[in-house]
Amino acid sequence: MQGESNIDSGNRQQILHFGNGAELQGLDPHVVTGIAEHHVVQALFEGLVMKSAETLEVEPAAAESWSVSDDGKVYTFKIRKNARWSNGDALTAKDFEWSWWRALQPALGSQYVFMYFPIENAEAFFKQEITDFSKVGIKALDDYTLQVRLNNPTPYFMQLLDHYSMFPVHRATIEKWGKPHESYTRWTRPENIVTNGPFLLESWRLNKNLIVKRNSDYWGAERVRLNKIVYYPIESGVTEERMFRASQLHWTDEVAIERAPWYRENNPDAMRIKPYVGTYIYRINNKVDHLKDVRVRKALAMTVDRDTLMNTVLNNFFTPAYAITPPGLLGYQPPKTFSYDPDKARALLAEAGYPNGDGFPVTELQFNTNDQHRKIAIAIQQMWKKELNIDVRLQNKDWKVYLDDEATGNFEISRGGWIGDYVDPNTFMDMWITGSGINRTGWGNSRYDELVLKTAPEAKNREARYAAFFEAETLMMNDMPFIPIYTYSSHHFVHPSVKGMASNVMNYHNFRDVYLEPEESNRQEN
Amino acid sequence: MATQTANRDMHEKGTSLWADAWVRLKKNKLAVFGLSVIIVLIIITLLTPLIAPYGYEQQNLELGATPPSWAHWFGTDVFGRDLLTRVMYGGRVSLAVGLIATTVALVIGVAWGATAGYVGGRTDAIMMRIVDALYALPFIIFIILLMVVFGRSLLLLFLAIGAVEWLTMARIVRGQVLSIRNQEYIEAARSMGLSTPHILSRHVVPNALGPIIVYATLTVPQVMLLEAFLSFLGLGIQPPQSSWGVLISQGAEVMEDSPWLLIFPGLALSITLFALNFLGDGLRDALDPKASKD
Amino acid sequence: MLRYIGLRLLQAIPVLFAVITATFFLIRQAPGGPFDAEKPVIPAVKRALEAKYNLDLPMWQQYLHYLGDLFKGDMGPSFKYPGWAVHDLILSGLPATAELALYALLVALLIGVAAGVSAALKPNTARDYVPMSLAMLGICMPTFLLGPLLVLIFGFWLQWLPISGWGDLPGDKILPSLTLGAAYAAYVARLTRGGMLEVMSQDYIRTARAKGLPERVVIVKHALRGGLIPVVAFLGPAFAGLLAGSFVVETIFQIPGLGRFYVQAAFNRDYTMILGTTIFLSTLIIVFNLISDLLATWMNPKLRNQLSTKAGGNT
Amino acid sequence: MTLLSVENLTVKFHTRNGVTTAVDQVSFSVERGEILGIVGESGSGKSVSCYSLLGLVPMPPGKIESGRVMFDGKELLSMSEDELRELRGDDVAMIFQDPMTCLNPFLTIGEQLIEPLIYHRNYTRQQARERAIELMQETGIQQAETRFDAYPHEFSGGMRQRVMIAMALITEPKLLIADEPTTALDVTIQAQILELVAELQKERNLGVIFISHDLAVVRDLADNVMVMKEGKVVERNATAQLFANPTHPYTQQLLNAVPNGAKAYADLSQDHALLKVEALTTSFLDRNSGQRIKAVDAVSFDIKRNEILGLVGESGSGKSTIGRSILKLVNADSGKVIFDDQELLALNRKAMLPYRKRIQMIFQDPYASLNPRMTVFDALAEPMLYHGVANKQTVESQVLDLMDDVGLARKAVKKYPHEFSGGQRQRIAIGRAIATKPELIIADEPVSALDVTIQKQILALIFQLVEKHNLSMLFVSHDLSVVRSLCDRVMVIQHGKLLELAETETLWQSPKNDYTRKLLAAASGM
Repeated sequence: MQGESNIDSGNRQQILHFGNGAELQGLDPHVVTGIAEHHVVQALFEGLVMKSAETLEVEPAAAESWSVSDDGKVYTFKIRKNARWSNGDALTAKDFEWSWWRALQPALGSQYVFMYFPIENAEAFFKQEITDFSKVGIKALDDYTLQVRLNNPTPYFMQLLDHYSMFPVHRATIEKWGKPHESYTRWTRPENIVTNGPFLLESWRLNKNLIVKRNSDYWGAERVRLNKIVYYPIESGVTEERMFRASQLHWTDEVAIERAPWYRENNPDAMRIKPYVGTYIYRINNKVDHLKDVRVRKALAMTVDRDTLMNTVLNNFFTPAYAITPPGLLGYQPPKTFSYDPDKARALLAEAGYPNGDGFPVTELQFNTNDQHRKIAIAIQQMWKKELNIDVRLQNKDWKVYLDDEATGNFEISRGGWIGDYVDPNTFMDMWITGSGINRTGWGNSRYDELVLKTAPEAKNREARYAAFFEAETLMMNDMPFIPIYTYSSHHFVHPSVKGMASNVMNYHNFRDVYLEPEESNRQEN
Repeated sequence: MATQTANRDMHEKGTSLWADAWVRLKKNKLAVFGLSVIIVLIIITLLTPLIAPYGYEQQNLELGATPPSWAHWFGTDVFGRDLLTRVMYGGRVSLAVGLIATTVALVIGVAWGATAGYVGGRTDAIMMRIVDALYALPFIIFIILLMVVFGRSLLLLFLAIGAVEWLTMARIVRGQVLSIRNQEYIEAARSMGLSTPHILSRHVVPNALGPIIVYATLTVPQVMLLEAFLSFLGLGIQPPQSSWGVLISQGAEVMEDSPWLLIFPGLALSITLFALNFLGDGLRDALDPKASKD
Repeated sequence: MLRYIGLRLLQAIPVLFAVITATFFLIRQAPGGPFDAEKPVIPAVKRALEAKYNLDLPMWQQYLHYLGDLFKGDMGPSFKYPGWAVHDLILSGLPATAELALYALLVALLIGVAAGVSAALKPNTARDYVPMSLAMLGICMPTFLLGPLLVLIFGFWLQWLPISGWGDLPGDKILPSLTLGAAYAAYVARLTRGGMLEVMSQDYIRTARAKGLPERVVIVKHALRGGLIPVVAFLGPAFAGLLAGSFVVETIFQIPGLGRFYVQAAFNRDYTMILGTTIFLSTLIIVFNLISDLLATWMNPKLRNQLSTKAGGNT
Repeated sequence: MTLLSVENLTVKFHTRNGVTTAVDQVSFSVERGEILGIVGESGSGKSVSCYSLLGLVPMPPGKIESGRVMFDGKELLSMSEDELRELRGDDVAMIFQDPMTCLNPFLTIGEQLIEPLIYHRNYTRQQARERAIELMQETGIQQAETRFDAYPHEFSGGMRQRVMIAMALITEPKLLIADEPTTALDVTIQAQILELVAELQKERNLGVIFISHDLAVVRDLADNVMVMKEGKVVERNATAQLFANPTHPYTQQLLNAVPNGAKAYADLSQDHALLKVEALTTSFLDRNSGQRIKAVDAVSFDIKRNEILGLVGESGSGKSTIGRSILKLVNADSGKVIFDDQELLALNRKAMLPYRKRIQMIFQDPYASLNPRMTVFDALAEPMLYHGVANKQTVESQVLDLMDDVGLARKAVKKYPHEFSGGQRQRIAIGRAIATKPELIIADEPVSALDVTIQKQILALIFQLVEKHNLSMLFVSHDLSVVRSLCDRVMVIQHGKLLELAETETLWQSPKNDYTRKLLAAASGM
């Protein structure tokens, strides 16, 4: 009764069955947030540029070429003449101008609007400090030329353009179904939507699947080899693994960590684990009395036996982290200011007034409800107990409660994680600015602020910039406002027939380059 | 009050339904078996800190999850913790939650359902509509609010579970009472001028006990599993402590890789459940003076 | 009959109103709002979003707005899925969930009644103890355990049935229906056993036997109808419970149903979605309780004509 | 050939509490056209000796230990269950005591009537229907065509018994076993049913076994009578001989138990009335029509001290409602109930409490009016303690005194109601009623559910207690002979209206009302 599997039929017809994690919030590129949405939106829409999945370097997309002024502040894009909307309309620079105007409408409430803020006056326009859009550095010089002026030379600006919040949207369609700033209109329904990407929306059945099909009118259509992609919103990693095992999925959104030993033994090729641009940390509330002392914080950080943790409970999914930035982000290497050293930790704790943990208050470690967070917390709780003889009480919380407690400083130690928005150390550094909304530890350092906010942006070259970041990060890790635990990884089950799904630290996939090759032909090549 | 002294007085005479039920219960082998199992389990869990082979939080990360062995009769979990120990400690939580929360549900549900069913009319309609409305409220939000308002004590866990489970109990009791209230002996009690609470407690509820007890024994395992869900939400117990419900739900996730992590806690729960069921059926029969005579 | 239904529906209005009001204010007391995320939304955006959804107004105004919209049949947009209106989401998930609940109910009835009757005919024998013990296990076996277990056995070991999906492959509705229906089958079995035991001791069963009817006729025609009345009374709450409880099964088997919205809305603080699903579900509870009461009353000829005038309510 | 002959039948019940012999070496026979009366108290084995022949006694626990039973030339005891089933409802038919519970409430009368024809005679439904309607008419059911599709609850008790008879006769059986077919019926209906049975028996030359506890009933009907006690046959004779010359003391006891004669009227006219009821009206909502039906319609009467006032009427006449209205167990619409110069209907619960102590009630069904989960001690002590008649110190001795009063063994005080016989239970109920030392007792058919010998004992007890405690009593009954032997005055009620109220003998000798005459005729006809 089980019939032909999705893999078999998919390989025959070049249909990719893709585990996509969550159900999509929607398809409006300016409104949605999240990774699942990203996977679909980037198949349907296309920005000025895209990235190479191999190198993460920028490649031409809707813009066939661009030039940058000498001061690095003015970008001029040439839109390709054969770029089309799915209804046949030509894609022009005006579309980008209008789309970006729309994204900056405060009433739209685009959560990634800050991606625009490097653009001249974009932030002021968004905050309605100015109302004249012509003062914003976005201008269609003619139908095929788009000029963008920036506040500062921003080395990672081209990386931002690939983000879906900067994709163009089709004005006539949006205006047909509502006002530009209305976020829940019917324009994104399969029967209404107009897109410009390599794939077209075929159907969307909530909680079941979303299907896109090859867009034969796409300018680069000859490069696209998949006929369809079927996205499955599967929240449970266990369900996903079962579907993968039953040959229903080519690709899963994640690997349930418990299954790793079995696959390592029986089917090691199916599992793909790669570093990912994110860091798992324990935030420490620097305002709590007994945690104010940097020696205490260091002692805690030094008694986390990261190697053992990775090797046992975490099944070697991740790599230990000793700083906030992941290693090797476009050439940046973070400092390593400490290592696992229980003896030194005990000494530090004693110095701080808690010899052998005596008198150390019971400290609460909170994490949001999740099996993996729980496991890590249980292991670390015991490490601290064993090495420092201090008592830590674990408390899991509902996600929103956890966020609320963290935001209001109602915590002592709190699990945290940060995924970079773009490929640059800055995305990890600017969050620790004094009083930043994401900092939440109460830690602040004016020298750090200066290095990140002034020295680095104004640096003349990459070396100087990275040097500023390195100094800032060293400074921060000496204060240990949080405990770095590990660098994230992306982990997927992948069927061997899937080709062109390159791995990179952004876990970025370019579906244009993906194709399926059944195993028979595979074997012959080998 | 006269009523209270009357009640106490009759208990002292040893002629109470419960005293007789006890005598009858002792003659029912299955029920005695069930009761013994429960008592043994309670004793084991009480003595756990003294007799457990390991500490419940004691880890051996390098060992990891291993199948049952001489050193670890029930095997170990991913942290290398001894499962036997954890099942024993888990029983403390589960048994306490199961029995106490069920009692809470029992008390509220019986009082509410009996009153609604006995008084009838508009009172009944209003009381049961309130039950309907409570059924409909979003449970997760309710639990989260409880935590925010009252903190996260174990006591709250009992109350929260009891507060949820009483609804069904109230409906069952009401259904029973509806048929009992038309019996002639209730009319006889009314003709004597007995007060409503007195009639409820002495005449109505004792005669509705059969289904109540059966439902209560069914509630206990549900409560134990509900505790796991509440712990998952953050109310309830926190790691490294555990309960049978939590162990089972975690064991279910690894049933293919480490089946023993599911089987042993599952067995513990099942044994308790069957013992309770035997005890419940026995108690039902014992509380029905007629049943023991056929 | 109509008058009775009308009265019951009239009673439902204050209940629904109370549920809406209580839910509306309760969910806003829960910590965290719909737009809180690990990466905080920049304040201006948050203000804009709040203004857009009226969250910047005083609570009572929000409440009046909501009631006003609701009166017009608009449950508002979902906060979590801004591309959709709440009623769109509910309607999209309803068919699968309703179908699943219906099949689960059938499973519960088929297995439960058969087991219950079998047990009641030979009380206190193996034919009683075995199905009733299984029923006990069924009641306490959580779906999150039973579902994967069935998948393992029938999907991977025996390879008889698909392990996921809904209406994609032949037979893919069997395992989810079994999983969801199992616990209810157990309840039905116990209720049937109790009801049948009660009926089998009635005088009219003796009459039927005295007439020399075959035992099969005595059971099916004479006993079952009365014996099933407690089961019928249970069906209403059960169906509502199945609808509300389908979340886990939908997740395990990847079914495009409503359950996921119901549970996740609470975690997401998706206010409108919580309210929408709550209203929807409580309406279902009321309607199905009513149907099951009507059915139970109708099944009993003695009560059947009461339906025309009876004013009080059974729940 | 003898239709049915039973020789040395012994039936035992094997229960957890040991073995009881229900039928002990019983022999009897029935010829075609003969009516055999079997008389005995409940539990005497008269029903079991018939049921066990046909496999209608559940086995286990029942077991036929020995005996030989020939029916129509066939040995019954060696028959298989299927062969017995073929016999039942075909050659042997049965009528049971309570037509209220013996018809399936879920099936129409017609459906139940035709079943024997369909299963034994392979009639089509249409044929069966025609035959059933014929027989319904024959048994005196009006409008048989339309009543065919009615449900049992739509029939009165008498009509249901006619249905039962029609159902039994539909296959033209050779033997009819009638188990107390008239006991649950009103006196006027009883006479009609007996007449019908006699008529049909003659017409069809049926063999009939007529089981009854009431000798009077059997007297006019049976050809031969067999008296049973404790599973044994104590006496067997032709009816006329048995009544003329009972040899066994038990038979004599049975014959004496039938109340006859009247109580001498004590002139109490000078006494002040203890209870005065004025224009009492009570109505109920009829669920079928939605209208209020007057169950009690402007009834006025009084009861003097030490007087027993009889209240006679058929079921449904409103006689029970009068008693319940006085005690406010149902709410009266209008009228007055004046007890010892105090109007009761207007009193609230608290003010009523002292009067509840002074007025008590005895109910009809001793099986239903005692809480099955209360011991005798609790049942008797409860009103005493509640009304302060006794306190904890004295309650035990007072309860034991009460046990003496009502003629129960002191050691039985810790038993539960189900451990007593019906008569003993009624003693408990009477004990409970006099426990508070009341002045007025409302006795609602206190002996009508009891066997005739027990009836006599209970009546004697009531009389004795009335004398000893100077009680007044409202004695509700449908049994005229009982009323005559006990009451000082009698009132007759029909459809809620008071028809006649007179001193007992006056009423008997010169009834003024037609209905009263009819009642008297029906009673003496038996």
